[in-house]
Amino acid sequence: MAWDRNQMAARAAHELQDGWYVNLGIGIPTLVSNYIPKGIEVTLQSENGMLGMGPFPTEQELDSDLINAGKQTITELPQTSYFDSAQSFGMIRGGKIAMAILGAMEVSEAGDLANWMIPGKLVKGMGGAMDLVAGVGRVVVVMDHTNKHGDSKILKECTLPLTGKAVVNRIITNLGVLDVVDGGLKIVETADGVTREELVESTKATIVT
Amino acid sequence: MAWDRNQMAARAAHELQDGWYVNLGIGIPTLVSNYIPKGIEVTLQSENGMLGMGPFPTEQELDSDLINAGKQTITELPQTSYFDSAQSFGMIRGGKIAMAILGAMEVSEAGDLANWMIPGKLVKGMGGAMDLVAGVGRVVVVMDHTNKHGDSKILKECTLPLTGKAVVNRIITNLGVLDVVDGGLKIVETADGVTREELVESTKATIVT
Amino acid sequence: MKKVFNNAEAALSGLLKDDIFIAAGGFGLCGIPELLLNAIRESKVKNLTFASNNAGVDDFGIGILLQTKQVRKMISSYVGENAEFMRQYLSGELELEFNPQGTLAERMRAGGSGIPAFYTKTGVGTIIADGKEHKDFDGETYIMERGLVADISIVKAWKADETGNLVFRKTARNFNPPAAMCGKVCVAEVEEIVPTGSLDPDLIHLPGIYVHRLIQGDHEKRIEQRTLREVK
Amino acid sequence: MKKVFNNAEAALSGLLKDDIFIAAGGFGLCGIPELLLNAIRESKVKNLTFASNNAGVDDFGIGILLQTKQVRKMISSYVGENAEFMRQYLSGELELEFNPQGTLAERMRAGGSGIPAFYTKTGVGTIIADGKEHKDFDGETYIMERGLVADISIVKAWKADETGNLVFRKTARNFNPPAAMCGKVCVAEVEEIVPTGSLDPDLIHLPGIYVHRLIQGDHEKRIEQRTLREVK
Repeated sequence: MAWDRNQMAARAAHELQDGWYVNLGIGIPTLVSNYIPKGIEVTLQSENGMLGMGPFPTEQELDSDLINAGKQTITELPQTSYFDSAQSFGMIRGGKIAMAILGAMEVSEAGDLANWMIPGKLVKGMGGAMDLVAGVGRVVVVMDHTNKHGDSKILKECTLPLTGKAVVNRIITNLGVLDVVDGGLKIVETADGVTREELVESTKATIVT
Repeated sequence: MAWDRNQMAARAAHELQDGWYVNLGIGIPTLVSNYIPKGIEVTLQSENGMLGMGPFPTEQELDSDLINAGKQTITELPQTSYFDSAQSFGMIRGGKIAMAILGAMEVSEAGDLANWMIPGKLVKGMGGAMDLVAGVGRVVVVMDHTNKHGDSKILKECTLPLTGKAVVNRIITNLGVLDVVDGGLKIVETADGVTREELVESTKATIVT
Repeated sequence: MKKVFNNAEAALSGLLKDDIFIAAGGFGLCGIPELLLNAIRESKVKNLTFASNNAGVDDFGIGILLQTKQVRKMISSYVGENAEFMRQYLSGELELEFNPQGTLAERMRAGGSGIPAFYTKTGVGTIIADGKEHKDFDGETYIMERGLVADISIVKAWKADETGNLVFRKTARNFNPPAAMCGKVCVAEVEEIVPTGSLDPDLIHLPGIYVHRLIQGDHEKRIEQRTLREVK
Repeated sequence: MKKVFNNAEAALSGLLKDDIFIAAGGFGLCGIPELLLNAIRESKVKNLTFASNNAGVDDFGIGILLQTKQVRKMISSYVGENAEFMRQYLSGELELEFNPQGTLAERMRAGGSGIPAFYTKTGVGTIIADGKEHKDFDGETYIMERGLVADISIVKAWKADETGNLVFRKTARNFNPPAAMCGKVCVAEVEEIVPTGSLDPDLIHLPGIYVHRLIQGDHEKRIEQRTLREVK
């Protein structure tokens, strides 16, 4: 037992606060928008140059001039505004975005994040991820706790090239929720049916209490 | 005999080239817009945030949201665009403005310009002048050759705090036109009824031939 | 999260304290946040530092805060047209930091955009460069200028929607967008608040993310130099 | 001074040479200058350096210049979705300089705005910071990034007037304004050129001063990821 992708997204959605401007990464973070709690207004930024990102379009709404940072076709909302990429990253670096929810390949106990490159294997680029983790108010990582080989993606130190150093505030995985604190990681909660011991066992990093 | 204000402005207007974006300072430079040669299209920038500055308004056209950098009410033209001050000075520093025509208190033979401050007497501020002289493609000064005491405003070295160092390309005065070149100033032409000797006599700077 | 407040006093509530640093939009008397300036005067907070291109005139704009001696320091490019300013400055009551106009605008834009410093050619070789770091790039000398981050910024726009998206009118845009960007909290006053969805998303000058509080009100919009052309 | 040209080839005439540095607007396949890229392919100039957020796909966008091996170096933030790119990069035929997306946009904006360098927190502690100047401001470490100035920039807008004032549409704006700013000469392609005076001066995204040459033409505007929602 553990959380599935949608449960992880739903848990991540509880990080949101009313009035916040938020950037959601590709993958599980995108699903977070399906679980925004009632009564809470959150505006989604798409770093290619849009605030107020709406859902995917219908066939009729499809517009080649309207895509998100994952290059998917999307729609606009009543509060939407468009701007250029320099302005977009100005607001990101300037700390105007309250939170980014991102995927990761590895996170270290110091909050280092690696999510853009596997040397010799995967060379796609960092896109806007380095700017986001450096600039936004709070960085929450949502990812599977282990990779396909069953190894912990939470480590004492990252082995892959970093996206940012000491940038992650909270990690939400299929096994639970951990905060980056002085000296290591602190368990905030465990997923349904996951014990504290199982979570500690699966985490190759210092857990502090 | 010498040029009057309008003749100086008319002479300065011959500096303009077709397609240029130009910034005109306060005073005689403002008059230049009355003498733009036929067949030449010039777009005037107002550094508070406008390209395509039109003439003063009629009573009916008067608009408190539409002023120039001298805070005078003005009008717009068909090609006008508005933008914020950061953008406005971005285009100035970025060299997009072909020429600025400015007034001066003093100009040195090295092209140093002083036009913003008399210590202890006049403390109004540089406004956009320092950005203009640092950024635009070409700086032309239009001014009376001498001050009210009859002293040359063209000097070996400026005595007043500088607006910019080695920034002036050409000086147009009531007595003639001088270029800043290696080693000093070169006489380009003399005003109607002014001899070369009179011009040299009135200029307290090195004249090279 | 409601951004719309009833009046300037309400919009500023909890934000004003002695000694704070305020960035203000406007150029001359054009596009200045007149309602918020009035409320700051009424609040009687003092020792304020203002980053604003100008200081208004004696009885309008920031000038009204000079009359009451609420301002300790101005960061401006041009302070002519204000006799009281000159008197306080020359008597040493008021501190003044001259910034070239473009440097001031860029410092605001930078501070709001996570850029702590940038290089510019503006002011090299002048007293503005004194004490600033010099650096050569491609054979030319530049000076380093710092980004500005204000405790609050106060700006004036033409229209807003309820989410704080702003639209400006003509040259009243001027310093308002960069000033808005550099405030930790930005309060905007507008002539009209329109329902969310009624502004074209392609034509918003400043996205609502920069605007935290918002009021609508009547503006005097005084003209500093009424210059007319003759009609023949 | 006529800015409007008949077609992409005419608009680029005299500007294209081997080894030049070109800044291109667009994000993914959205808002890319497709007509000008086609004309560059036809011109057969080679050894080009491109600053562009992406490299297109194999047969659209900058990808078409990779097929013909006209590109020597890319400055980009993300080059996934392009197999030929990856092949040339891994075989050493193509040089690649990764820039974080915001750093790339700001480098273009800075280069076009007379700012030779600025500081950013983006990339501190990563391989992006290797060899770059580090500097502390207020207790935080930043790295210095340089402004970019391109020999030419090529951009795509929605509408233009005859003086080069540009209006973009939705997220097709993206890198186009900063790319336009940083070119010594900027060539723009648009879907429609309208008479001067028919655009609202308050609603121009990029003033014509940044645009030197202009063409109108039909655009494919290919969609990279057609993502639809189910309608119940």
